Amino acid sequence: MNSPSCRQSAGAEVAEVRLLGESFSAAEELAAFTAAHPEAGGIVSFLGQVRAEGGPGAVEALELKHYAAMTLPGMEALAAGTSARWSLDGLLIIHRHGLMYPGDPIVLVAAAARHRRDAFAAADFAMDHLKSQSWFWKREKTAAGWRWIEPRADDHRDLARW
Amino acid sequence: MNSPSCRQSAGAEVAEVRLLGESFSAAEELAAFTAAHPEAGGIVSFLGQVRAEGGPGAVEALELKHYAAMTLPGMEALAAGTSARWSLDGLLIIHRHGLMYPGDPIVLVAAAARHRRDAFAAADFAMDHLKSQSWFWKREKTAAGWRWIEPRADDHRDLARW
Amino acid sequence: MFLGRLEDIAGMGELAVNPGPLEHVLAALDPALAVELLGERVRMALNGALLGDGGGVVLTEGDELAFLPPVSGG
Amino acid sequence: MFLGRLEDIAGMGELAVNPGPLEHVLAALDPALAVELLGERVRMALNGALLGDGGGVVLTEGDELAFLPPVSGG
Repeated sequence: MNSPSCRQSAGAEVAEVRLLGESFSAAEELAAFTAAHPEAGGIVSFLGQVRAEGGPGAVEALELKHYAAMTLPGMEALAAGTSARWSLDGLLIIHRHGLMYPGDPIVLVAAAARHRRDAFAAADFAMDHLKSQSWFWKREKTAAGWRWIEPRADDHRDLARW
Repeated sequence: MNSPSCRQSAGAEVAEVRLLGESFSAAEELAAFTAAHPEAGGIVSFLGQVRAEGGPGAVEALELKHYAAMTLPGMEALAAGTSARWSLDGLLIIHRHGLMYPGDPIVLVAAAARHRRDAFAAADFAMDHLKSQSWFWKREKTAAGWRWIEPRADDHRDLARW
Repeated sequence: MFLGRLEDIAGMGELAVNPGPLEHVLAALDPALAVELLGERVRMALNGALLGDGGGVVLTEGDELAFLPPVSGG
Repeated sequence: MFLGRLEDIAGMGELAVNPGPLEHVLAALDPALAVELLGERVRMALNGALLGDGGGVVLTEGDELAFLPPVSGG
């Protein structure tokens, strides 16, 4: 999987897609995105992070594997589809791969739009499809060791909403 | 309207509500909120800002008036209702009053939850009700002078969703 | 208290009035302002609590009566 | 290419194979692994493009065949 750790989406004006092998600051990314879209009245963001939990079942680390030939192209297709479906000033999708620890950001989606409803719907749609249709495989490390995570029934319900 | 420019909601553990007379940094507030909720898997935020537009109809300034006896209590009631309706780890509502300029943040709503769907729904619900049911009166300054903004039909449609 | 655009119409944000029944208070105001205050989309609140209608309301010393036009859209 | 949990089952992330029809490629693998790869929830992709089924696929020099188990939930 000899992908570059950071690659910018080409050809899409509204959407920016990044697949990162190293941690990022969600606050800084969102501040930059907001500053880049002064014409947008509203910005909706979703940040997914590795949960910091206590107890014996607590996740100590999480690893996301991807497939270079398909994962970023899939994210770019999703971004293009989302941008085409709603009236957006901007769309940002950042996703980590590799090893992560509690508190680390996993995914940041932000949608800027003139109308609030478009921004909410676009971020929600992008997240539902990112989680279920992009090519990431996840394993979690707990006190019991590493374990691969299988798909959840919820994901299929989420997709049935659209 | 001799309200303090910043007051913390009392009695609500999950929700934090602030009505501010001066500008704030949405990025810093969101970073602090995120850091305060390491147990949440997902955080959804909405940021509303004064649109920076060009042209003769461009808004040069915006003023929000509130009524101290009702506005903050109304926001607190909304926060409590939102927290009760969804399973949240945290809810933040910050709203400006007073004079604002293009690029200034007006409102920041953030919802932290274990499940993504709860966070999206809570932020969306809070925004729909904040815009329509909280006691703010808005006037905008363009090249033609100051003008009071009347309610929009959209707001009623938004509320009919819930 | 006159909120929102009513402040501009009244020419002031608040006005001290003599205690008494609501009808007496309104009758003492400028008639053009009173008409605006009684518009069907204007709500009233007494000491921060919304009133259904003004029937039977009597202001006593220290009460704050607010006239609230519709709030502004997004 | 073996993705996700298939990497653990295969004991490696990728494996160079001789070109030829897909059936020949699979027949040359460890039988327990081949059974997993042909599981009904495992998709195949040739050079980054998903395949409907493996029927008629012939690998040529330089082709990359990937076995993709279901992606993980949230």
